[in-house]
Amino acid sequence: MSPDGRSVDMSTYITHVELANPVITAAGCAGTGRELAPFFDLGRLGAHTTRSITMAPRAGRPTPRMTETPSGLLNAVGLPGPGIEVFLDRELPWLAQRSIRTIVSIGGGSVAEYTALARRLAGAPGVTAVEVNLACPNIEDRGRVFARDGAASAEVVASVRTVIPDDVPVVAKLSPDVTDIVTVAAACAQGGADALSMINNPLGMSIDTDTMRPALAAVSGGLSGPAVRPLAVRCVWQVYNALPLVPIIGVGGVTTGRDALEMILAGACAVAVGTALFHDPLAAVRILKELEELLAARGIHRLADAVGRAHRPPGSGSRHLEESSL
Amino acid sequence: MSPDGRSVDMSTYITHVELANPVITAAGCAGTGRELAPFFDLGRLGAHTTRSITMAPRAGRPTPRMTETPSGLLNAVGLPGPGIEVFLDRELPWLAQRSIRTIVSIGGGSVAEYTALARRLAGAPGVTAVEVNLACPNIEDRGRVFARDGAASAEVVASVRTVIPDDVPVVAKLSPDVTDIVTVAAACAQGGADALSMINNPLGMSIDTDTMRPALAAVSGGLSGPAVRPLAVRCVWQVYNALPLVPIIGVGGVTTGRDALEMILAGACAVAVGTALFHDPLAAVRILKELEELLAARGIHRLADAVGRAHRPPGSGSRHLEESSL
Amino acid sequence: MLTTRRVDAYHALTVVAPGIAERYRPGHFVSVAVGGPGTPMVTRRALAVHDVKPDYGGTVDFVIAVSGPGTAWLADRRARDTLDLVGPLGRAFPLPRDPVNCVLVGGEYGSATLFGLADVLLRRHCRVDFVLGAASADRVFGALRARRMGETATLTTEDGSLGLRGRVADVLPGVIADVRADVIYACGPMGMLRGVTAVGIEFDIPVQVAVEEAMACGIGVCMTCVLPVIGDDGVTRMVRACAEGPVFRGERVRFDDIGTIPFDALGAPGGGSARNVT
Amino acid sequence: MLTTRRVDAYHALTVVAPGIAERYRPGHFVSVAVGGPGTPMVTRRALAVHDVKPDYGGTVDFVIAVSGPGTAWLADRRARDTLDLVGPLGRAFPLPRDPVNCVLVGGEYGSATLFGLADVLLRRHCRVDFVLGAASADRVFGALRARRMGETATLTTEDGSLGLRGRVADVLPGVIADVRADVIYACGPMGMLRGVTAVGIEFDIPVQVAVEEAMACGIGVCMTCVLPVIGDDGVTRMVRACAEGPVFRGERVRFDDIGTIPFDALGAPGGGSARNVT
Ligand SMILES: Cc1cc2nc3c(=O)[nH]c(=O)nc-3n(C[C@H](O)[C@H](O)[C@H](O)COP(=O)(O)OP(=O)(O)OC[C@H]3O[C@@H](n4cnc5c(N)ncnc54)[C@H](O)[C@@H]3O)c2cc1C
Ligand SMILES: Cc1cc2nc3c(=O)[nH]c(=O)nc-3n(C[C@H](O)[C@H](O)[C@H](O)COP(=O)(O)OP(=O)(O)OC[C@H]3O[C@@H](n4cnc5c(N)ncnc54)[C@H](O)[C@@H]3O)c2cc1C
Ligand SMILES: Cc1cc2nc3c(=O)[nH]c(=O)nc-3n(C[C@H](O)[C@H](O)[C@H](O)COP(=O)(O)O)c2cc1C
Ligand SMILES: Cc1cc2nc3c(=O)[nH]c(=O)nc-3n(C[C@H](O)[C@H](O)[C@H](O)COP(=O)(O)O)c2cc1C
Ligand code: FES
Ligand code: FES
Repeated sequence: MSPDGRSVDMSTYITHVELANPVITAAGCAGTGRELAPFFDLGRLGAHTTRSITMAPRAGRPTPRMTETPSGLLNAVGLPGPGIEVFLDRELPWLAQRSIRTIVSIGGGSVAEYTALARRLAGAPGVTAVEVNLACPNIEDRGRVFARDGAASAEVVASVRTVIPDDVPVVAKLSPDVTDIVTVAAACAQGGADALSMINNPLGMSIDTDTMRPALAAVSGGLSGPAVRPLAVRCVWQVYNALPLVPIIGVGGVTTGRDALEMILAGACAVAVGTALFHDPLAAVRILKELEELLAARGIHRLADAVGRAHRPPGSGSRHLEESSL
Repeated sequence: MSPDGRSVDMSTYITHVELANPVITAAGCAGTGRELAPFFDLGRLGAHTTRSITMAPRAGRPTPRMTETPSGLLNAVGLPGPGIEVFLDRELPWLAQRSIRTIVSIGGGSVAEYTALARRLAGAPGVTAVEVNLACPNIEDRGRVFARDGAASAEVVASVRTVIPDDVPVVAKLSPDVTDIVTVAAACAQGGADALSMINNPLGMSIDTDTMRPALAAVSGGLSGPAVRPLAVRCVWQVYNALPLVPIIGVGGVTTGRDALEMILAGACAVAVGTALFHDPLAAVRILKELEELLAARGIHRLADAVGRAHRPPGSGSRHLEESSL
Repeated sequence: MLTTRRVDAYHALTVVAPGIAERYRPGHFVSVAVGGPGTPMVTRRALAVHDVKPDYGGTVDFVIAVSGPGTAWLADRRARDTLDLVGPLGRAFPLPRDPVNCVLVGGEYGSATLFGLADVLLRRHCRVDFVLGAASADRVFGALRARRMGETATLTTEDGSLGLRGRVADVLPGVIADVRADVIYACGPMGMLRGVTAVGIEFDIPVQVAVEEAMACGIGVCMTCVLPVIGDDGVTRMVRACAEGPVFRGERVRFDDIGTIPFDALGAPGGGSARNVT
Repeated sequence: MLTTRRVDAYHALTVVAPGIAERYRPGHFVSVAVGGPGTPMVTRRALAVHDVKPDYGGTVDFVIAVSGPGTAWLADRRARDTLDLVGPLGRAFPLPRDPVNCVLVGGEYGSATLFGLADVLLRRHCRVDFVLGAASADRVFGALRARRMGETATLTTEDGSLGLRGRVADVLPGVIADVRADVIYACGPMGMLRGVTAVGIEFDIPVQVAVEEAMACGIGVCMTCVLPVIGDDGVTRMVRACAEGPVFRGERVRFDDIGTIPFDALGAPGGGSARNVT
C-alpha cells in the first residue's frame, strides 16, 4: 500500500497474457518448481520458468559445474534434464494442477529440434508461454551459438512461432555476448517473437590458481548474479529504446526489489530471478514485496506506469497516455 | 624467492621490448603518473600506461561520471585530457626523465586522427609502446565503436603501425562487447598489431531507483573491476588459444596477485591494473609482490613459464621447450 | 549465534535455531549465507549439523574447517552475531530397525556429523564403534567424545601424530572383524568414502556414506552438486548430492567416475543411453 | 580504531593514525576503504578530518552521516576494528597572514571540518564566528563546541527546531555586518556553498569553500570528481575536487554549471575552446 493508502496494481502483460505480477523465476534456476514448494507457494509469483527442456534426456556437464566470482557465479551445468517426454509426463502436470503460470523454456541444437520441441508443447495444458533459449550451440553451424546471430535466432523463433498456438506468446531469450543486441532483438521480433527475455549468461571463465587449471570442468561457463546486472540493464535499456512496443523480461543479477525496479525503469515489464534463488530460496517473493513497497513509496499505483520510466526526461510526469493533453 | 631459495625471473616481453616485470598500470586509471608518485616509485612497475591521449583537449563527460555496482564500477569519464601537445610538452617528459617505461594510449574518432596522433608520437623520447584504444566511436561510421568491427580496428592499427617506428610495439586494445573476440583479435594481428590488450570496459548501465533516472550523466558507461574479471580471463584464454604467438596484456578486475596469476595462466604475458588503483594506490606494487611469491611457491622460476600454462593438459610439466625431448 | 570457539584445527559454532533443531535427523545439513548484506559471495555454504540441543528452544552446533573466504568469514563470527541458515536439508542416514553393530567412520571434520547419529543408534541399542582419521592429530575431530560414546574408538593420522599411522580404510577391516560389524556409516572426503566403501563391499557389509560435493544452492535447484549414482533400476544417473543425498549407499556411488559423466549414464553425451528415456 | 560513538544524527569515529595526524592541515580529507576483505565496494569513501589529537602518537576524528552502504558499514565498526585510510588528501584551506575576522559556515556534517580550522585561526589571533545550519536540530553538528570556540555561534534549521528557522545564507549577511567579517570559510552541501558564495560576492568578501563531489579514488587518478572552475587565466576547466580541491575560492566555482560541461570550458564538446590549447 502506498502512503496515500492505495494499493499498487502489480499486474503485467506479456502481449495479451496477463500475469498477476512481474516477478518470475529464471530458466534453469528454480528446478522443477517442486524444490521451492517447501519455501513458498510458486503460485504467488507472476510465473515460473522451467529449465530449458530438451528432446532427449541430458546428463549435463561434468563437475565442477560452478565456481564463485566476485558478486557472480560461473556455471557450466549443460542443460541437464529428463527430456521433453518426462517433462510433459511428470513435471508440467504438477505445475498445471497447482495453476502455476508456467513459461516453458526450450533448448535445441537445430531449428528442427526447437520445432519438434514446440510441436510437443503445442496444446499441452498449462503452458503460459514458450521461452526459446537461444544460447545453445547450433550443430549445423559448427556449434556457433544461435543467440550470436540475428538471422539464426530469427529462424528458430519463426519456426517455433508457426507451431505454437497464437494465444501462447513466444519469448526469445537473448545473450549479451553480441556486438549489437538491438540487431538480434529486432531480428527476433521480426521473426515473430512476442516478447524478449534478456540477458542469458555472458561467457566467462575462471582459473584455479592452485591447480593452475580452469576452475570449471567445461573450461568456460556462464556468468550470472549481481556482477552482470549492469550489462542486463544496459541491454534492456537499449532494446526498449529501439523497440518500445515489444515486452521485455529483464533478467540478470536481480537480488532485491530495487534491482527489479531498476530493470522495470529500464523497460522490462517482467523481471526474472535466477542466481538470487540460490542464495535465498525466498528471494522471489521477497523481491515482489519490496518492489511493491518501492512503487507505492514513489506514488506509482500501477506497475505499468513504471515500465521504461527512466527513458522519460525528468519532469515529464507520470500521467497515463490517455490522460495526456496531446 | 621460492622455497628452494631461487628468485623468480619476472621479466617479460612485448615482442622484443623487455619489461622488468609484467605488472603495468591500465590506461586512464593512473593519471599522468605524478599522482601515484607520493605512494610508490612508478619505475618499479613493468610499465605505466597513460590515459588515452587525444588530439584536442577534452573536458570529458558531465558528472555524475561514475557509480558503483556489485564488485564493479561504471564510469563515463569521456577521455578527458589536455590533448597531445600538452601531453608531449609536460607529461611525457616527466615520465621519460624518471625512466618510467611508458605505454602511450591514444584515442581518436577516425583513422586519420589515430594516424595523426601516431605521427606526433613517432620519435618522441620515452615511448615504450603505443596502445591503440579502439573503444572510441568512429565518426565516419555513425559513431560505431571501432573495437566492435574487426575491419575498422585493423585499419586503425595498420595505419598507426605504418607511422610508428618499428622498434616501438603497437598494442591493440580490444573491447569484449563483440560476438567473437577472436575474429577482432585476428584482424588486428593481421593489421600489424604487435600485441593485444584486453579487455576494455564492457558497456553497462545503472539506474538510480530514487531519482528513477540513469545514474550516469552519460546514461551508459564502462564496467570495470572484479565483476568483469571472468569476462577478461575468458577473452585472454580464447585469444591465446587462437593466436598463441601474439603477446597479450590481460586487463580487467585484477586486484590481487592471484588475479594477476589467473590472467597469466590464461595466456597474458603482462597484466594491467586499473580500478584496483582507485581502491588501493599501492595495488600495483602489492600485486607484483604477491605474484612473485605465488610463482615462487609453485616452483616456477621464470614468469615466462607460467604464461598460458592453464592451457596445457595437467601433468604435461613445466619443462622449457628447448629441454623437451621432442 | 550463541557461542564460537576453537576446537583444534576447527571452529565450533553454536546457533539458536529451534526450527532446525526440531526437524533435525542425523545426516542432515544446513546452508548458511556468508559475507553479510551485499556480500560478493552469491552462493550459500553447506554445513553438516554436528549437534542439536534443547537449550534456548533448540540450538544447533557446527564444526568449521576454514578452506576459503566463506568458511573464513564464518570462523570470524562473534557471539551474538546472527546467521542466515536454511535447513535441515538433505536425506538423513537410514537407521536400522534392529540393534545391530554399527561402525561409524569419520574423516577430518566429517566426523562431526556422526555424533548425532551415534546418539540415535545408541538409543536404539545398537553397538557403536568409531574409526576417526585425519592428516594430523589437530584435524581429528571428536576423538574424546568418540571414546566416551563408542564401545571402541580407533584413531588414525597420516603423519602418525595420533593413533595409528595411516588411513581409516587401512584399519577398518580389523575393526569390522573385531566388532562383527553389520553396517558402516561414513562421512569425510570422497577419497576416504571410496576406500571405506571398498572395504564394505569386500566384507559384504552395507555402507552408508554422506558425500561432500561443491554446492551452490543446497536445495536442489542449481544442478551443480551432481555425482554418478546407480539407481534401483541399474541405470546410472547424475543425481544431486543436496536433494537425493548427501547420504547414499556407498556401493551405488561411482566414486571412480566422479568429475565425469560416465558414458553409460542417463543422458550422457553421444546419447548412447537415450534408449533409457521414460 | 579507538572509539566509535553516536553524536545526534551522526557517528563519530576516532582512529589512531599518526602519519595522517602529523601532516594534517585544516581542510584535508582522507579516503577509507569500506566493506572489509573482498568487498564488493570497489571505491574508497572520502571523509573530512574533524579533529586530530596527539594521543597514542596521533589520532584522527571523523564524523559520519549514513547515506549508503559504505557509510553504513563505517557506522557499524566497533572499537578495535582496523580501518584502511589514505591521507591526508586534498588542498587545505589557505590561511590569512594577519589576524582578521573569519566567519566559519557549516552545513550538516560539513561543520566537522571547521573546528580544526578554527583552532589554527584562533592561534593566529583571528576572530572566529560560526554559522551552522542543517535540516533539523539533530543534524546540526558541533553547536556546543562552536559556542565555546567562536565569538558567536549562529544556528539555523530548516524546520526551526534549533536556532533560527531558515538557511545559513539567510542569516549570513547579518553576521557579516555584525562581526565585520574579512573572510568566509564554508563547508557543506553544494547548494549551501552556492548561497554562501553569493553572499560573499555581494559583500565583496573572499569565500573559501570546501566542496563535496562524488569521488572514486580521492587521489586524482580517476577523473570522476570534476567540477567547472575558472582559472587565474579566466579559462574554465573541469578540475578535480580531490586533487585541485576540495577547497576553492567560491567565486571561481561555477556552481550553476555543476553537472554539466559548460560550453566555454576548455575541451568542451564542439571544440569551441580548442583555441585555448597549450
Ligand atoms: C553436505 C555438506 C556438508 C558439509 N559440512 C561441513 C562442515 O560441517 N564443516 C565444514 O567446515 N565444511 C563442511 N562442508 C564443506 C563446506 O561446505 C565448504 O568447505 C565450503 O562451502 C567452502 O566455502 P569457502 O568459501 O570457504 O571456499 P570456496 O572454495 O571459496 O567456496 C567457493 C564455492 O564452492 C563451494 N564449495 C567449495 N568447496 C565445497 C565443498 N567441499 N562442499 C560444498 N561446497 C563447496 C562453496 O559453497 C562456494 O559456492 C560440507 C559440505 C557439504 C556438501
Ligand atoms: C572531500 C569530502 C569530504 C567528505 N567528508 C565527509 C564526512 O566527513 N562525513 C561524511 O559522512 N561524509 C563525508 N563525505 C561524503 C561521503 O564521502 C559520502 O557520503 C560517501 O562516500 C557515500 O558512500 P556510501 O557508500 O554511503 O553511499 P553511496 O551513494 O552508495 O556511494 C557510492 C559511491 O559514490 C561515492 N559518493 C557518493 N556520494 C558521495 C559524496 N557525497 N561525496 C563523495 N563521494 C560520494 C562514494 O565514494 C562511492 O564511490 C565527504 C565527501 C567528500 C568529497
Ligand atoms: C545454474 C544456472 C542454470 C541456468 N540454466 C538456464 C537454462 O536452462 N535456460 C536458460 O535460458 N537460462 C538458464 N540460465 C540463465 C538464467 O536463466 C539467467 O538468464 C541468468 O542466470 C541471469 O540471471 P541471474 O543473474 O538472476 O541468474 C541458468 C543460469 C544458472 C546460474
Ligand atoms: C575511470 C576509468 C578510465 C579509463 N580510461 C581509459 C582510457 O583512457 N583508455 C583506455 O584504453 N581504457 C580506459 N579505461 C579502461 C581500463 O584501462 C581497463 O581496460 C578496464 O577498466 C578494465 O580493467 P580494471 O577492471 O582493472 O579497471 C578506463 C577505466 C576506468 C575505470
Ligand atoms: S546444490 Fe544446488 S542442486 Fe544441489
Ligand atoms: S576522486 Fe578520482 S580524480 Fe578525484
